[in-house]
Amino acid sequence: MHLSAERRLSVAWVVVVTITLIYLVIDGSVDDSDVMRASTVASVAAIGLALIKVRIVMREFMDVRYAPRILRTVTDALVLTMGVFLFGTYLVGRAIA
Amino acid sequence: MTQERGKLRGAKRELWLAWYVTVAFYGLYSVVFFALARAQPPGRPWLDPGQTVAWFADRHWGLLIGFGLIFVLGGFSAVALALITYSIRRMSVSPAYAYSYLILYAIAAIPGFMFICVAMTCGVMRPDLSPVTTQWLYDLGFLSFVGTMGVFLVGSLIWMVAILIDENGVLPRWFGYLSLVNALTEVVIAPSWIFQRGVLAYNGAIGFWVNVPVFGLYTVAFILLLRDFIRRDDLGTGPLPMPPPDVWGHAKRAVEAVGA
Amino acid sequence: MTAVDGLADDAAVGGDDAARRFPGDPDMWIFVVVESLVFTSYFCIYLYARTQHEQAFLAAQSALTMWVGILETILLLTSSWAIARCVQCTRAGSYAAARQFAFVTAGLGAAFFALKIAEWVHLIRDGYSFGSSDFMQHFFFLTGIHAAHLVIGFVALGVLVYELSDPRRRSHKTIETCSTYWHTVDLFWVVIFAMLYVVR
Amino acid sequence: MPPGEVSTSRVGERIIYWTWVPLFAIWITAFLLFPGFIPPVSPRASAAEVAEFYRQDLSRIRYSMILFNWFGVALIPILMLIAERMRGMAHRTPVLRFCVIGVAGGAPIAFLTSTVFWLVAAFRPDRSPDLTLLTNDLAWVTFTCGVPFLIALYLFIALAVAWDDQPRPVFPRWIAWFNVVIALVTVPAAFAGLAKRGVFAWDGLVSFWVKNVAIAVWIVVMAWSLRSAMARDGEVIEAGA
Repeated sequence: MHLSAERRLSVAWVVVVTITLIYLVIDGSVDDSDVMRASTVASVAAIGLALIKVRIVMREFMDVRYAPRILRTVTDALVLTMGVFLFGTYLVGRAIA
Repeated sequence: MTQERGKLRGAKRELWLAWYVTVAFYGLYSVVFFALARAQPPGRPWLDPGQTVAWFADRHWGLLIGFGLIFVLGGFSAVALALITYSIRRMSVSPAYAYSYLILYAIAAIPGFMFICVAMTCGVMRPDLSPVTTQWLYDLGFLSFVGTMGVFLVGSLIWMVAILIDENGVLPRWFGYLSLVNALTEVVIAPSWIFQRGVLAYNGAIGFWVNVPVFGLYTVAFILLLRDFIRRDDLGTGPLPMPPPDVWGHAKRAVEAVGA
Repeated sequence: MTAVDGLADDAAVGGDDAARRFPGDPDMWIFVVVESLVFTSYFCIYLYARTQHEQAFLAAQSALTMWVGILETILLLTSSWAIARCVQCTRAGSYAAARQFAFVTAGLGAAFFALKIAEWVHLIRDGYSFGSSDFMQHFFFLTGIHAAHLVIGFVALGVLVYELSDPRRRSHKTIETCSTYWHTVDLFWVVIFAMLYVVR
Repeated sequence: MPPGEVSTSRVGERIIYWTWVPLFAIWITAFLLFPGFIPPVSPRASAAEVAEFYRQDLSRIRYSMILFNWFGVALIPILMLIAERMRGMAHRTPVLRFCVIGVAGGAPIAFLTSTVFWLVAAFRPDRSPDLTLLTNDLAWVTFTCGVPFLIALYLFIALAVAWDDQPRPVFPRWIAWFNVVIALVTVPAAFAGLAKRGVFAWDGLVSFWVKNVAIAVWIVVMAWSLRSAMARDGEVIEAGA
């Protein structure tokens, strides 16, 4: 299927907004009524979804998709680096807490 | 042609001297603050008055000799400044940018490093001051040193705009954007005026351990770029004969080399 | 102007890397990468602090309202979409439409900012402030430094509209660079939102 | 321009130039007027003694420091005359001139800061002696050790003169060596914090008398050589016109 650039942008928007709304589901599923509870699953999911959105924004909104290979590699490496550091800090922090 | 180039090299002695003095100055500054005076990484902002007295006593000679050296050589901070001012004058922008930069940093030297040297010299000279007063000197020293923010904020932005609108190719545009990163660290340091502990305090994980490496990276970058600029400069007024180092060009070639 | 001043479509270029080009000023991406790493370090420091004081962070975090964060995120994501449309219209030569999308972007950004300020005021009225807890310190710091980036984003939008306004200017490169900056502000918010509102 | 007439630019420079004479007189007067200079207040004095100092001769302390506060920074226009002469030097870049401009403000303003501390100490002589001692220390350390801009200024001028490679240099060659000597004798003052007694203490022979006499000698010598440098510039301009 070949989408026009304009259409493709709108689809990307729908996807990132939908991911944002998933946060409401995560939020609702973790807590007991009003009391907030710690949850590794919720935290890891939150960070993961954020990074997926970051990549979509870069690829689709920022036109990295059409950019030379070097920029695609660098931005993907950036998202990967962010992921490694964020998950790493969170998991190591929990392990030694 | 070779002869011409040789002549130019001799003609650049002022620039090269300024560059080497800049390197020596930043080196000396780091040695004094980190090794001799041990005033960096900064002391803990939450020390009680008695502990600040002990802090001064612990560093007695280091502070006096280290800051004595700064009192002798601190004025050479103007050399880096002069070189940067020259680089901005070499751009196709209004001289107002160059002179703004020069004046901002020239006057900033007083609160930026004179205050800490004076306050800490006084603190060391009078171990029998009331501890509360010693703590006041400790606060004045560190807060003035860390908290002279506006100069680096506005100065970085002035330099950034000059680089981004310059058409002579004096400095690469990526360094202009890096100046924005540096300017934003001066926003990040503002909470160190508010918090005596925590990540945002002037010795905190963000206030010091993120900010100072960013500033260090920025400083190393501009020192290397100034060297490259001096090499390329033809001491003329128009565009430089060669473009500034293109970061993506290098990266691209590197990637292609790996791919081949 | 030629129609293919803009970016080549995937199908059109295929594997030919040379036919591809950077969106905007290639050097702008240095800012994106370095500033992202700086933000990553802020996030790591925050995440580590919260794992060490989990209960205190959770207690303080409960003062935030989830739907406000969601709404703010959607506002910024939509502003990103609008400025991407602005760039597409610029490439297509529809400058009037591009300008309209730029104003939509500015409006959505302003709405985000207004909501953010209202949220701050609300929290401060309820007794939460920069110094009230470790979590709030991180919250006000991260949202504050993001707001500083947003304010610079309005400057970038100003440059963009200035370029679009005059037929003698209209540098596509400058317009794309400004849009890249705006998207970066959006990117940082996407992660900040997950960090402050969702992470448990 | 008709022959014999002088441009406003040169008239303006002459006005600035001749300010050095009244300024020098004012500086000497203020120096003699301040009771804390002859003899200098000792770093060994106790808080009570220092507090007592600010209770006596209060008027002389205040008026001498007001004079210094007013006219100390008047050195800046004269330094700018030197910076302007540097345009005529055989340099390829303005870097050395920017160096001089970069420290020309710092040198007098460091001194201005110390007059502020002295005036604060004198503002409430009945303040707790500890605070008066602290303010007095801040004034003296700023005044004595606050020489980095002066030292750099001397050396920048020295280098600029030494590198002025032309048959008729703007300043005579020996001015370079003179500035190096002045810089060297000023260096010990920077370390005044190390000694509370002896020649290196802030009231000592080296840190106080040598450094301050050096400043006075420097002003007289530079003013004298500036005069011929300005005359030379005038000839060059007229020859070029």
